[in-house]
Amino acid sequence: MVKLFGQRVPLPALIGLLIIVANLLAAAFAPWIAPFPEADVVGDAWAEADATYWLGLDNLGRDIFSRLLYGARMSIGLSLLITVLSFTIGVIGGFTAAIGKGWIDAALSRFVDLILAMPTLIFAFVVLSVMGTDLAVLVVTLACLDSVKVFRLARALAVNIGALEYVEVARVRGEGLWWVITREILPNALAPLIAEFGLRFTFAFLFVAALSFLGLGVQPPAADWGSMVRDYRDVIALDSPAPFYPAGAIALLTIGVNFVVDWLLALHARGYGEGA
Amino acid sequence: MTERTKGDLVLDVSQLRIEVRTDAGPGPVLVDDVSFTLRRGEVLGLIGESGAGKSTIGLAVLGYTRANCFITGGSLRFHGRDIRTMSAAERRALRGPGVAYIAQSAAASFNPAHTILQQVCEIPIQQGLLSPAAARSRAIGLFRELDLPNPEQFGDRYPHQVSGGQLQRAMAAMAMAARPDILIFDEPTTALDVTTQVEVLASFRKLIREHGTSAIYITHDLAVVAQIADEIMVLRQGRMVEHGTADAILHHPQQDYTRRLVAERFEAHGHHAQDSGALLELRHVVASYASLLRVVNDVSLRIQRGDTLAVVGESGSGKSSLARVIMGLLPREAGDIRFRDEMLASRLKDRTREQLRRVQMIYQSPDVALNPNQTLLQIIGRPVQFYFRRSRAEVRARVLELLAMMDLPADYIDRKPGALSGGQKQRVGIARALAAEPDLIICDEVTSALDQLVGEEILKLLKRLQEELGIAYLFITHDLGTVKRIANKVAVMLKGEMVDGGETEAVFAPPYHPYTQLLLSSVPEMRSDWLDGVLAGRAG
Amino acid sequence: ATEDAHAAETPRRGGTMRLGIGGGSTTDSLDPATWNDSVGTTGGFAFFEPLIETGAGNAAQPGLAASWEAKPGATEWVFNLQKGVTFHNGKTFTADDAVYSINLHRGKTKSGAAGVFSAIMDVKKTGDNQITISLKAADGEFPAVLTDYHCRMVPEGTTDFTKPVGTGAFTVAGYQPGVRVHGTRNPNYWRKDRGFLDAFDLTVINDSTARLNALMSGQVDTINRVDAKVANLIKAKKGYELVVSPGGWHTVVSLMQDKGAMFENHDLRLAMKYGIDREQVVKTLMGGYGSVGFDHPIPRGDANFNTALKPIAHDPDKAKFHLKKSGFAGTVTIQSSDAAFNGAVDMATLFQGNLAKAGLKVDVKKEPADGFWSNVWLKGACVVSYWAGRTTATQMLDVGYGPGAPWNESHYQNPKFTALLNAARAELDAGKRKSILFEAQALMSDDVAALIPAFRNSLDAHNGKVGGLVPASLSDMDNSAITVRGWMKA
Amino acid sequence: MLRLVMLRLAFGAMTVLAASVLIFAGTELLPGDLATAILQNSATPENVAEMRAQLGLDRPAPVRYAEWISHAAQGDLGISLSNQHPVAEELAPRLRNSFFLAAFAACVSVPLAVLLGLLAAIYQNSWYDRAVNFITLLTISVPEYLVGYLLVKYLSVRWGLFPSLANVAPENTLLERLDLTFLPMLTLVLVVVAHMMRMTRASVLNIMASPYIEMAFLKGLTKSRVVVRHAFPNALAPIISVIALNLAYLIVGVVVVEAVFVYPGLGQLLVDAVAKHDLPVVQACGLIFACVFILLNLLADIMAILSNPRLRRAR
Ligand SMILES: Nc1ncnc2c1ncn2[C@@H]1O[C@H](COP(=O)(O)OP(=O)(O)OP(=O)(O)O)[C@@H](O)[C@H]1O
Ligand SMILES: Nc1ncnc2c1ncn2[C@@H]1O[C@H](COP(=O)(O)OP(=O)(O)OP(=O)(O)O)[C@@H](O)[C@H]1O
Ligand SMILES: [Mg+2]
Ligand SMILES: [Mg+2]
Repeated sequence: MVKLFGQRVPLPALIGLLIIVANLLAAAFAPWIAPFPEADVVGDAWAEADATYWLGLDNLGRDIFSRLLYGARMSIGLSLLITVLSFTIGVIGGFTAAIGKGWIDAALSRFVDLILAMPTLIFAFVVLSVMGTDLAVLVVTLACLDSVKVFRLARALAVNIGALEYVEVARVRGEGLWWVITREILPNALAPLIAEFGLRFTFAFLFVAALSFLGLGVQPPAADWGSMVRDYRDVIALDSPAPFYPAGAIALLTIGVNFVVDWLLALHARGYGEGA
Repeated sequence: MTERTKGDLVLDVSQLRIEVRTDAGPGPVLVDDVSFTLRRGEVLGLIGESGAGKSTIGLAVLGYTRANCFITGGSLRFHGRDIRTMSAAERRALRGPGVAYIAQSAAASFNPAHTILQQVCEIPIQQGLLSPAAARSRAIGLFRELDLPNPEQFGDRYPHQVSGGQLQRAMAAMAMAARPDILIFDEPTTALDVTTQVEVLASFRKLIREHGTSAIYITHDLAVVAQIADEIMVLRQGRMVEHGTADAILHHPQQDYTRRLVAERFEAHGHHAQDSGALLELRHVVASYASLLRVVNDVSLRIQRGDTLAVVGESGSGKSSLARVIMGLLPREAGDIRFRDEMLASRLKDRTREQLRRVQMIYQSPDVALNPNQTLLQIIGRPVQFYFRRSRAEVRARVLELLAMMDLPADYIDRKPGALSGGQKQRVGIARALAAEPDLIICDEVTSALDQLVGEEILKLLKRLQEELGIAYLFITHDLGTVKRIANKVAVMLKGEMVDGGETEAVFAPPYHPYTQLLLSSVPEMRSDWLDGVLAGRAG
Repeated sequence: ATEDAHAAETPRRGGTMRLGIGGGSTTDSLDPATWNDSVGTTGGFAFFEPLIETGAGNAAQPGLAASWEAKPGATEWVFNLQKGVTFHNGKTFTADDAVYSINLHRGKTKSGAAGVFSAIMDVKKTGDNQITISLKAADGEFPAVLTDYHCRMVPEGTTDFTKPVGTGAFTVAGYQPGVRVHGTRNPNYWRKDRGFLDAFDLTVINDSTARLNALMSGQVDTINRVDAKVANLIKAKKGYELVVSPGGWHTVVSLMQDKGAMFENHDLRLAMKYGIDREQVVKTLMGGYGSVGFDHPIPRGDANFNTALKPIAHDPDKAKFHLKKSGFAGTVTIQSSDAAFNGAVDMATLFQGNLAKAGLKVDVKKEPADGFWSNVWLKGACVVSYWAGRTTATQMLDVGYGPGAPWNESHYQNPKFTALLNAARAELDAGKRKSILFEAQALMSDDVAALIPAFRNSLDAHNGKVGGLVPASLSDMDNSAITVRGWMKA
Repeated sequence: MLRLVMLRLAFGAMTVLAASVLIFAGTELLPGDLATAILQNSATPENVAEMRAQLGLDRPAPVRYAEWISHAAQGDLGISLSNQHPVAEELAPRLRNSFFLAAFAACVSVPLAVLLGLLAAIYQNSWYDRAVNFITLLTISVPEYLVGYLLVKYLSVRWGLFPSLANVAPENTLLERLDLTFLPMLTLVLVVVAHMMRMTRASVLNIMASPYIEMAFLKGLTKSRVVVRHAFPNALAPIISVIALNLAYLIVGVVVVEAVFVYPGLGQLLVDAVAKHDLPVVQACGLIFACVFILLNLLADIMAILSNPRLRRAR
């Protein structure tokens, strides 16, 4: 039985953790692990897998395995960046709305409703068409779009927790807003926020992949899993396994993250488990 | 179903043992070596402190255990058949027609999505006992028996549309719908206020007597069980302490624990403060929530140093709201509040830090009043640091001092609230209030979430602190017994207004204010004929 | 599956041909002036006809103009029109219609032909069935200009193209822009040697994988723009045929040659010419279905192609030498977009790798598809684009590299080249023109401010039921005339 | 309750208005202006100025906005720049197609997702539960176009069961339409079922911890009855909102699936219009999308209100 921080870790969560760690390692050490540089043409296009090219070569004759490793770096890094940014914006906004109440809450909530009323993919599509597909633009756009969803969760959590008496105690003591948010509310909202973080992270992943399909994703020659799937899709008809490597990588990481999230959610839910 | 003659053995529980087992391995033993029998028409009272395993036993009789709990020993024979060996289908058939359950909180136990009638008729219809029409007419009959208003239409309402007391009775109707042999009452009146409790209790007793049903009545209030039970079993930490007839337990308790339980009820201690000038004074205070009804209407009162002012009244009468007005959480619309001869601002944020420090509050539910993510050092130390700007070491020393004052071990300082019992948590709440070195502490139902003995300990502690530190209390409660024992002044509230008030002796001595009298007469007394007396008195 | 076998077959009348064509948009319309891609032409050619057609080897062939001749000096051309041809609405085709139709593409117009037609000074009716066109400058190959795919004959006064009327083999039975073009036989069609089908049903399929899938699952009979990656698969598959048309379609990297711009430096241009690997482009991007370019836009199939010219071999050392000589130390940014063509970004990426070996630092900037043609092309210093072939070599050189030509991407300017171009344009003798053009090609190969790395073949595919789909010299689908010239086998 | 619903409706209308402002402002930001977009190659400064005047672009933006929105309210969405068709005519058939596909996918996916979710909740932690969880995770974690291509490869190209092109035409019968749109429908179902199913399961399980569920078990009811009758109705609110979200996605978010199956829906129109700077079309699409989104959210809210007796019937 494996334990982590004094908690017993169920098998799926363990698998999930292993997947995540493996991916993070791959992303961190891609330049050292990868047998070839990510953009170098090392042979014929669509060469089959062999001892040197473990997964074969891609549409330009670049090593698929190496690109997969570099892709981990780009995809994970990008999604992480998007998610971290969207959480920063969303949580600060949500907490401010919940605690500020009154017109701040009303204004922020209505604005968020408005953004939520816009189809995300279309919105991103138009914005990126206008602003260009610079990585920074991509990250900021997606993070902003994502942050409205985080805002809703954060606000709901803060409203619930804010109604609890220990928060009232702090307010009655005369504590400032910053203390109330960082010391009383945030630590208690962390578990659901982390779970949400996992989910949003995987959505960011798929979202970047969908944008890549429309030609607005990551710029070449950088590799990211989403655009790799797109670049390799034509050879599905040829029974080539190439598109399944990046697609599999996306699926694996998504599943890994979800396993861990499920476990975190279960941990969090335990407190409410006892009935009547 | 067997023929209904009084005296048949309906349930025979012997050497019951229930344990917790999780994936991580075996857990604590919840119930150990408990045996009792139940005959037709007999009522067994199960009594014990919170966590004693009362509910666990009651549920086991239904063949039900909560998640991770398992019956690991003994037998439960219902008409001779062991519930433990029944198949899942047999067990389902047992629930409803065999054994039925009435839970503590009807509000939580009724499904908000269906009407009451749908839920009452569900058992007989689903078990295939009655046609929908027959089930409906039986339900209406039960509503009538239980004195519910408009029995014909009552069932068409949703749970949120009826009052708590009515809902509790509706649950009894639901349990009775399939004419069970055994009814399990799991603290069915604890959530009700005293005046309602009397009526509900009377309905239950009538029901049991008229239908000749056997019952297990779970409670932690001896006075309640005295009105209804033939036999009483006292439990502690999953084990039986004492078992005997109601009279024997009430009047000749054998075990020390039982004796203490019984004794608490009769104890009373008064207290007088010397007049030393007003600490807090309210004059014609008015407040309401968001322009809805006035929850505090023209309340005036006065607290002196060393006073304990008890605010009593039924649920929803505005007691907590009054406390919030004093704290500044609910801004007042009119009236003055003076504290140490200074005017207190209406809003929290307009008060000085010093004013905030001098009035502290202790809450009803220690579970939500303590941040589960902070250690006791942080919880108790924060006011010290915040109000007095002490160094880290000084804060720690002060926290240790306070822990000692609360009779809490010093090594608890790094624990989080999750690792404490309810009573201990409440002590931490008190320590946190004391850390600010206040003049006045507002206690909002500080004992009602605790069981009797633990609550008593807390009261004693508060009293001791008052003697040592001269703090004044504003003590909110709906338990008149407590009031008599600890308060020297009383304010009686009804619908936001103060209807009666003054020195405790004066208020609780004739001539009574009519509402005060109603409250007083509703407090159960440890006489098995008390309920009859009250009902007779009210009828007359 | 040999391509020439089809020519021998006799066409059969009847049947419906289902086409899956890439290169359409929801913003398309049936107004010939707006056509800009394969769907517009493949659909439109079924309804409207030109005065002059492009035949095999880019030769000008009679269409609605039965014959023509140049007045001496080649600044005036006379065209004699077919007699007795009627429009779909029953009106007879006359010189008035021809004049009106040509003028639709002149002056203030959105027509894609406006550029080439700007050479026209005047169009006059010189008989019921004769028109005379006068030019601003002599042009020995003017009939080729009239083969421009935008220039279709419509009844005089036509302004509304939602209910199109032409003389073509089909009448419109359904039209949804970007979705579907549906035509049924025109019973009064004047030509007997074509128009075999009862109907055709064209579906717009822009996604290459979806297009292939539609052919494979039998939902369409023929598709254009087969992806080179899967071309061999189709070739090998029983019941399917691949049609390879070496044409004039070629890739370009423009190197802006403005005064003071970095590419004014001839050595830097040379460094890039030698530094890129053209073979690799043909092999990896075109799956071998193409040929290397010589940095001039004349395709191998053209009669005026300079056969003596040697290919520019990939030579990193030579590139390094020229780079050093140029003294250039900065970074070249190649702007590219898949809006240019599928694989444009990949090509830039390949060059990035190639040139790194020669010591030249290159950034690839992927431009958004939206606005690429309006904001990047013709504006950026180093932009990837493409050119479709033109009917004549002179015309090609003129539009792409002529001094002052609006689409001269790299602002190429060389007095020697300008002189050669002017001479070729005015020349009526084919032999002399050829030798002038040879010289122009050789000059470009060394000097032009553009890389023309490769020519791509267009690849069409069809199932066994389609007849008459032959390799064409200009564009895919038998120069977009498949509905008119093809047929369905029994 | 009526008050609540009216309030929601009023708020919905306000959101539509606010969204229209956002859309108008957004399209104003697109690079290049209408005049240059129309003139394309022949855009000289004089031409542009003349065209701007002709189009009324020289008037202030608020005036143009007011005109646009009041026309739109009467169903006049302007004229497409690229082919001069009225935008409304252009949109109508595509909107119908988008709705058809969305409705088809919803009819299959909503009951399926709810059923799978309920079963997963009933057999919590069983093999069935785990398998369904895993499979749905897999379907959401694979890019939707890959799902589409794989379905085409096997169900269409290899086994010839369904057409790979969903090129519906107005003359198709309902049956033909169902056949043509089967694969895109299946792709969409695979994409959205997972989300809805997981939400159903999670909210039902969340409710399963309530005291009234324990009570229901103590009444001797079977697990399936407890889940379906007692837990499900109370879990409806979050499920409905997830369904609404997914329905909205089905209508407005399927550009990629449209491309794969060549389906003439709204998404493709918008993408093309943005590429061609056909601003009237872009604005009209944006407005319609926003309306659909807001309407669905509104419906979800109202249904949630109706499904909750506490809100439906005051005390
Ligand atoms: N599902 C469970 N898993 C583990 N322990 C449990 C579970 N349910 C109850 N317990 C523990 O079993 C003990 C007995 O619980 P039980 O509910 O029977 O007490 P009780 O006497 O009814 O108390 P109360 O008066 O508070 O209702 C308690 O310590 C409780 O924490
Ligand atoms: N935040 C609030 N907003 C609106 N009404 C409220 C709010 N809090 C309490 N009320 C209402 O104000 C009235 C008085 O409530 P209060 O909590 O003061 O009663 P109480 O005497 O403390 O009752 P209990 O004994 O149940 O604690 C009740 O009718 C209650 O429903
Ligand atoms: Mg209990
Ligand atoms: Mg209260």
